[in-house]
Parts: sequence; structure tokens; C-alpha cells
Amino acid sequence: MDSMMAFSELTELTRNDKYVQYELFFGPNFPGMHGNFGYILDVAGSTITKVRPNPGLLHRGFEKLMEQKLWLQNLSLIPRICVPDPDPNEVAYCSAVEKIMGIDIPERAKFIRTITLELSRITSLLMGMGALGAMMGHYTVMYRMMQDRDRVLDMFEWLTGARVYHIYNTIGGVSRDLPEGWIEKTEAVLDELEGNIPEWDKLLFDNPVIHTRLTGIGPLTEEEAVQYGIVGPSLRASGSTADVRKDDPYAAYPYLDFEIPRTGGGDALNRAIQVRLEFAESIKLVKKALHMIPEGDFKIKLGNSLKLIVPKGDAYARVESSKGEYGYYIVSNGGVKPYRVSVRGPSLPGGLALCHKHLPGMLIDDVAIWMASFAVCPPDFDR
Amino acid sequence: MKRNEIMEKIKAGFPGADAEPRFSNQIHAAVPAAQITGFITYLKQMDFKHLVNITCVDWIEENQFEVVYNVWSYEHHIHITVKSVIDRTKPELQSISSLWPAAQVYEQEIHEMFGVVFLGNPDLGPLFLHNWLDLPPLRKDFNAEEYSGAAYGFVETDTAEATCIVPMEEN
Amino acid sequence: MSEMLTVSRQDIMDGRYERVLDWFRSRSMWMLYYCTGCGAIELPPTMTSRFDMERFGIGPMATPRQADILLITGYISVKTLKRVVRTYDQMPEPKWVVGFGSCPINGGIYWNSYATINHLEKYIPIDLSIAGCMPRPQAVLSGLTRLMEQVKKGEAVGYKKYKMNYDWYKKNQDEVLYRTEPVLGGSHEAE
Amino acid sequence: MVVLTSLFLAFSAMVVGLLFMGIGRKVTARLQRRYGPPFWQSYIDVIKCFSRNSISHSYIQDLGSMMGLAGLIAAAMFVPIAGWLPFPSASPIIVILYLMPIGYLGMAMGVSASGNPLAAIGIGRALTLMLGYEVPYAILLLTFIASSNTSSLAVLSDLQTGGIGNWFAVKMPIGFIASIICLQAMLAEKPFDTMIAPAEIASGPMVELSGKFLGMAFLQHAVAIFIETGLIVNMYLGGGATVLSFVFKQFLLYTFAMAVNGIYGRYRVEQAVKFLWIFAGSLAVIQLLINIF
Repeated sequence: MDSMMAFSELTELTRNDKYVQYELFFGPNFPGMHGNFGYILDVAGSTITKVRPNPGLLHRGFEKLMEQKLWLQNLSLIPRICVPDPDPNEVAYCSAVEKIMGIDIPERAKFIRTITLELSRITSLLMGMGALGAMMGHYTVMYRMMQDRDRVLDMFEWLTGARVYHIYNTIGGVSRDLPEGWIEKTEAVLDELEGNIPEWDKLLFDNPVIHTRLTGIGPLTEEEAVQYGIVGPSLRASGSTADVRKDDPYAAYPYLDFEIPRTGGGDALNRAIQVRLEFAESIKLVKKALHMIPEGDFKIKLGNSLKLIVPKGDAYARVESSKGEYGYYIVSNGGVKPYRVSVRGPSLPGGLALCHKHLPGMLIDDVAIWMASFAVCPPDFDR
Repeated sequence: MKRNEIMEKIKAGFPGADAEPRFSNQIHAAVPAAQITGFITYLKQMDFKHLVNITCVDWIEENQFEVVYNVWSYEHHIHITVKSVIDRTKPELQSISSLWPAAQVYEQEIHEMFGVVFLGNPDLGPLFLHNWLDLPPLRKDFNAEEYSGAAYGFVETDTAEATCIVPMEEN
Repeated sequence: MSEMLTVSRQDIMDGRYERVLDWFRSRSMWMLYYCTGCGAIELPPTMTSRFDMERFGIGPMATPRQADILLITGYISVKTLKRVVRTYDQMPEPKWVVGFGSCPINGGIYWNSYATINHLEKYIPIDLSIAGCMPRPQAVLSGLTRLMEQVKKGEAVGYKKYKMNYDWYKKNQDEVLYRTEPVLGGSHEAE
Repeated sequence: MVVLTSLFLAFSAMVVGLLFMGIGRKVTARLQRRYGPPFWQSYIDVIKCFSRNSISHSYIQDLGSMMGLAGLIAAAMFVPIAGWLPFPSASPIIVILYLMPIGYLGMAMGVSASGNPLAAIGIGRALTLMLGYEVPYAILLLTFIASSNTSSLAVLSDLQTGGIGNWFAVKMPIGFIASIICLQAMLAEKPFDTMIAPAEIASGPMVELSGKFLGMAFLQHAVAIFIETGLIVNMYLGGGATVLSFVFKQFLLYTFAMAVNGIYGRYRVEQAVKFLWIFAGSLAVIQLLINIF
């Protein structure tokens, strides 16, 4: 910060001097960047003075593509919006459509949805924690967490047939029933993941180097977080208790008893610890839900999927993903295709708005950590 | 506050706003374009502090753009969808970027994707697209399939042609 | 000994000793750490403990200057294409390109999107494509070992192709990247 | 003859350094629960690097690369290997510590020629970190001069012959710990790898290096490993009766460094310097005070 102080004392003329200040492209082709996204930084010394986000490198025009496809065909498209955490997309889309259609899905489907959502959250949080470690050069924790994540992906593969893009939740329920023996095996995998948590604590969350590194990066009060639209674990790390699973319950969350861990403080260390606590809580939640799955149908029969017509109307449905509130605003004009689908990704406020507040004055050392701690996931705002 | 109280407050503050309850915890409010900034500010004062997103719907048959603001209250756990209709031929609306920093980005995106001009937004430059010269892509009269074929080549090439896409000069 | 002395640098680069060096090149391929699209999600599992790419000497590298392979992990939007071409030009030869999934081949699921290109072959040469959306780690590994074999035999010559047909590639790149007229003739209101 | 032995020493320093690098990668891999590359992977990497086209930004880059390698090889000449030196000298530590920065300065010159700001930042960090570890190292050196009245590595390793009890690592354990911390920083392993930091400055000095320059950087690192571990072996671990035992002790030190490398994140550069000055520095001062009084 000393260099920043000295810099602010310079005259306006010197501050605009290109020999003092240079442009640095942080991303898209940069190991510290999450996904394909870039910041153009004006840097003096190693202190950032100005930031210009450069999104759109992952822009695929999803919202247009969805208008060109049938209601059910879109299910193959939506998980691709957020790659590390695909299931919230499916559930949010399906529940928005179900809201317009005014249908209620069977209890069993609700529970299975909850389980896929939470397992997806577990994979994504593992990836997020690992990425945070990797941003500080702690590759061991990242490598091992990826290994753990693969265990969950194997369970997904058994259940849905795919490792990453599951296309499992569908309008009116889930597309197939739980396979035999899946519950027991999943429990065993979750036990294993839970058994590894002390190791993560030792390696990452209690590591003095990591503590030194994370303390004080990107401080955010609760009020600021709400004002900027930060959601999910980053908001809760600032002291809030807001969680879509509690505030606007969906799927089987109303039936489940779970706690939302709470830390205060709101710097990168708190956010990391918040993620770690939520990870443990998610494992517990899935274990509970696995025992509570009721018997019954897993899907409502909706007839010919090519002729599925959603009545005229619009709805907004939100889901708590690993990064926070994921929302779909869907408009139907009573046709076989959606009239308009708008996606609210959780990373946009952090990646494109909050960066203007936090990055100036920060050292370039901390940009990657800042991004990892806010779990900025470019595909969900590029779409 | 319960949903009814919020609805009453909305009606008291903005008689022009047409508010109706939807689903279990949502409110739908149609507001004239001229009042949109005032209305959203009013909602924000009523603890609707979380801007979920801003989006736009192109009703080409009615020749209208419908700008949609979604706000959520962490206090009341109520979601309000605010809709404001503007003319499609002269799409202009007051910006709310002074209320939330993220609103600036949403508006910039809508400007790029629909061509709606937000008066008072400091930056409406290109955000996602590279060197875009055509119609704003999310408008209904923009044909993405045709564009993709014309700009990047059709996918349906016959196999003989597809295998020798590169004119390899033998040396 | 006398034979050794006649070996010029050019001989080493292109001539009969190339095969020996090709073995070394195939056993030590560094890939660029650039995730252009969603296929990148299967790279961490491939790199990390479960599948462990480093067994084959394949590892991530930070900058284009150091890298041998450019992985095109998934769809390419026009904005990304500019960066990809830039990156490819920056890489020193010999260099290889691996296309991940169906999107670089023919646009994949985004074939009718206005923002993504459909055939990557038109803009930079691809040495190897791995099918799938997205390819599993096993497929990635099998693809990369195939590339190793090709490199060992000296068959992966995409970079030579690029050099020879540079004008054609450049024309295609410029057509997409530096467009001066609207494609569909639609007017764009200048704001 | 002296020329040939010097060349042989330079060559074997590279070979040993690269072997250590390969084994270090294997150690890291095992910590990460994977199989890891074969231990000869580093040789393949270096040969491949030299087989590629290189992009030189100016002749300064060629010159800087050569100077970096030459400076380090010159420093390696003064490290006694099991009492053997390529040419007779007192092998003073001060000379080694003076020659080693030439390597870094050469590298600084070479990579700055590329004009990439990230390379400049990386070099800035490397030199700042050098400031961090040279201070405790100088104090440690003072300890030897105060207690043994010599700064010659050959004499120091001679003093330790005759069993583990005579090793300075046993006699002055606090200083040994300080030197291990400094070694971690000299090798630029975590938590002190700020100068390469891929996530922050995309491998710092190496950002614009391609082909042979990268190969040269690898060789520099290999020689640096040889010198830095060799210094500690001579200073604290009794040198070594034979070449094999000398290399084995180096290997142990390097493996330990790689194991530590595997379980920590990285400090920011000012945090690293602070850590080195406060912890390693105070340990070194304590050892100095113990030795004087």
C-alpha cells in the first residue's frame, strides 16, 4: 500500500505518464485467470490504478440460441452456461417453466433434484477451493481436490450418464430414476470426502502462509455486498444469512433441516473459510437427503416432448448455486419455443462491477486470489 | 412486511403502477416508462436492495420493447418483477445505474443486445461482441442462423468438400 | 566423427536428425494454459492426480512462447479467435494444435450461434481433433498420446501447412475479425 | 587440464542439477498422489527446448542468457565437491555469493530485453528476494568467520570431518535452520517462489523465453540447485567423504526443499522478505551471539 500512497501524491501529469503507468493484459491467456476472460489493467509499479473488464470471450449467444430451440431441447443447452456447476441451470430453468405451467413435481423428483444440486455444489466448491489454492501456488491441494471431485463425477456418471453435462433434470421431474445401489455408493463416497476435510484444513485453511496471503484481500461489508449484488458464499462471508435455499425454498429444501454456516469479516480469508464450511454442510445435507427419498414417481408425464407447449406468461425462478443466486427469467408466448430466456449469473456483479471498486489500489499479486475468492466464473456472465 | 402490505404501499406511492401478486412470493408491477427511476428508487427505499437483473423482451408484433427489472428483498423475501414498456422505434429509457453499480453493466448489455439506449448511463460501449456491425443480435428480426451461415460458413458441407477444407499446396 | 562435423543447424532442424529430436519433442510436450471454452473443465482432471498427464511429459505452461501444443478447448467465439490466432502466431515452431470436442470441428451445439465460428480449420491448422462434447479425460489422454505418436513420426505438420498457405488462412481470419460491412445488410444504429 | 576439468565440472553440475529437478518433480507428484513424470524427464525437456525455434528479441537477450549461465558456472567452480576443486583456490564463500548474483543479473539483462513488463516485474521480485535471503546468509557467514576464523568452504568442510558429531549442523542447529530457510528462498521454491508465480505474473522472467533461451534457463536453474545445495552441504553437513556421499547429501536437502514446496502456498514478495529477515535473520543473529559469547 505504501507504493499506492506515494503514487497518489504524484501530480496529475505524472500519473498519466505512460512511463510511470503501463497497460497490463491480465487474461484471457493467463494462468491466473479463471476461464476465458480478461482485465485490462493500468499498472504503476505493481499497483493497479484502473481496471477495464473485457468480457465476451465466451459469449455464445445462449439467449438467442434458446429462442431457436424447443422447450425440452433447451435442456441440452443450459448446463453449458456454467461449466463447473451445471445443475443449478437445469433446475432453475425447469422450475421457471414449471411455474409458468403451474405444475408441481413429485416429491421423489424434488429430493433427487436436491441431491443432484448439492452434489453439483460439492464438485464446484471443491474446484473453487482447489483453484484458490492453485492461485497461491498450492498445487497439491488443487490436485487432490480434483481427485475428490472426480469421485463425485463418477457418481454423476452412474446416475446421469455424463460426467459434466448431466441434462438430468427435466421439466416435470428428473429424466430417470435412481439406479440400484447408487445411494449406498454415494454415501460411501461422501464419507470419504468428509474424511478428507481435516486434510484440507491442514493444507489450506490452517496454513500460515495462506492466512498471511489472504487476510485483508478484497474487504467487503454486508451493506456493500448487497449494494453491489454479490450473492452466495461471498455475501454470507460478509455476515449476511441470505441463502436462496432458506429464503425462497425450492425442490426439497423446505423438508430438509440444515444450517447455513456464517462467518463475518468479509475478506478473502473469510470467504475461503465460508466455502469450506458450506462444503462440509453440503455433504451432511446430501447424506440426510439420501435417507429421506420418498417412493413414488420421479416425473410427470407431459406427453410428446416435441409438442410441449408452455402457456403464455413469464416467471422468474432462482436457485442457490455454489456461487450464489442463479436465476432464469423466462417469457413464453404460448408457443413450442421459449419467447425469451434471460439468465442471471451470480458472477456478473463481482466480475464486472465490483472489480472497479476493489482492484484499483491492489497489487497485481492479488488479482488472481481476488477472483478466486469471489468465485468469478466468466461463462455465466458471458453466456 | 407481508406481500399485501408491500402491494398497498406500491399503490399508495405510485398509483400509475399496476401491481398484482404472482406465485407464492412474487409481485408483478407494470410501470410507465417515465416513472421507472422513481419507482425503482421507491422500491429500494422499501428494502428491495438486491438487484437481481435487468433484462429486455422484444415484442416485435406490438412494436415494443419491454424492459424488465427484477429486485429482491432480503428483509421481506419478496421478489418484484418491474416491467416497463417502451417504443421499439425509439427505444430510450432513464438509466438506474446510479442506484446499483451492477445496473450499469446490465444496461450496457441490453444496449448491445437490443439497442435500447439508457439515458444517463456512463458507458454504453460494446461489451460482449467483437466488431459488431449488424442488427443487435437479440432482436427478434435478427436471424442468427442465417448470420452464422453467411459469416462462418454452413455446417452442411458434403464430406468430400469437408475433408479438403484447406487447399493444401503439395510441395 | 567427420560426419558429425558436417551437420549444420538446418540439418538438425529439418534433416535426418529431425527424427531423433522428434522423439524428444514427443516425450516432452508442453501445452498452453489457455482455456478457450468449456472443454477446459475436463483438463484439470486430466492433469491432476487421477489421470496424471505428466506421466507422458505433458504439462501446462504459462505463456505461448514456452508452449508446444495449443489446446482449443471447445467453441471459439470471434473475440476469442482473435486471441487464439495471436497466440498461435506467438508460439515458436514446431507447434501443434489440438481441437477439443465437436465445436472446433463444425460448430457443435453452437452451429447456429451468431457469436461462435463453425470451422476452426479455416483459421488455423488443427493437427488432431478429439471428438466428444466434451471429451472425457480418457479421450483427452488417448488423443494426446496419438499426437505423441504423430509427432514422433514427424507427421504432425500443421505449422508447415500454416506457413505454406498463410495467405489463405490470413484471408479467412481477416474476413471474420476485421469485418467492415454488416453480414446481413441490416442497419446498425450508430450511437 | 584445468580447462577440461572445469568443463567436466560444469557439465556434471548441470547433469546432477537436472537429475535433482527430475526427482524433485517426482517427489512433488508423489505428494500429490500421482505417478509423476520419469526422473529423466528434465533431460528430455532441456533437449527439446534446444531443438525448438527460439525467438530472440535482441542480441542482449542472447548475451544475457549466456552471462547468466556463465556466472553460475563460475560460481560452481568454487564449490568444493568432497574436497575436490577443479583448480586450487581457498573457495571463499564470499566469492561464491558474489558470483551468483551475476547469474541473476545476466538473466535480468536477458529477459528485460524482451520488453515484457511481466518479465521486468519477475526480475524485480527475484532481486528483492535476493535482498531478503542475502542478509541472513551474510550473518551466517559472519558466524563462521567469528567462530572458525575462515570463510573458506574447503576449510569449513575439513573442520567437520570425523563423524556426525563434528558437523556444524549439530554444533550450530539454529544457524542450520536459518540456512535451510535461506536455501528454500535461494532455490525459489514455495513459499518463496514469488519470482516465477504463474498465476500472478505468468512465470515472471521466463515469460518471453522460448526454445534455447528456456533451455538455458533450465540449465541455469540446474546449476543453481547444485551450487546452493552444495554450499549448505559444505557449510553444515560435513562436505562428504566421496563424491557420492556429497551428491547424496545434496539430494536429501533438495528433496526436503521440494517436500516443503509441495505443502505451502506462496508469499507475496514483501511478505517473503519480511519472513526471511524476521525469522531467518533472527535465528542467524541468535546463532551469531551464541558463537561469539
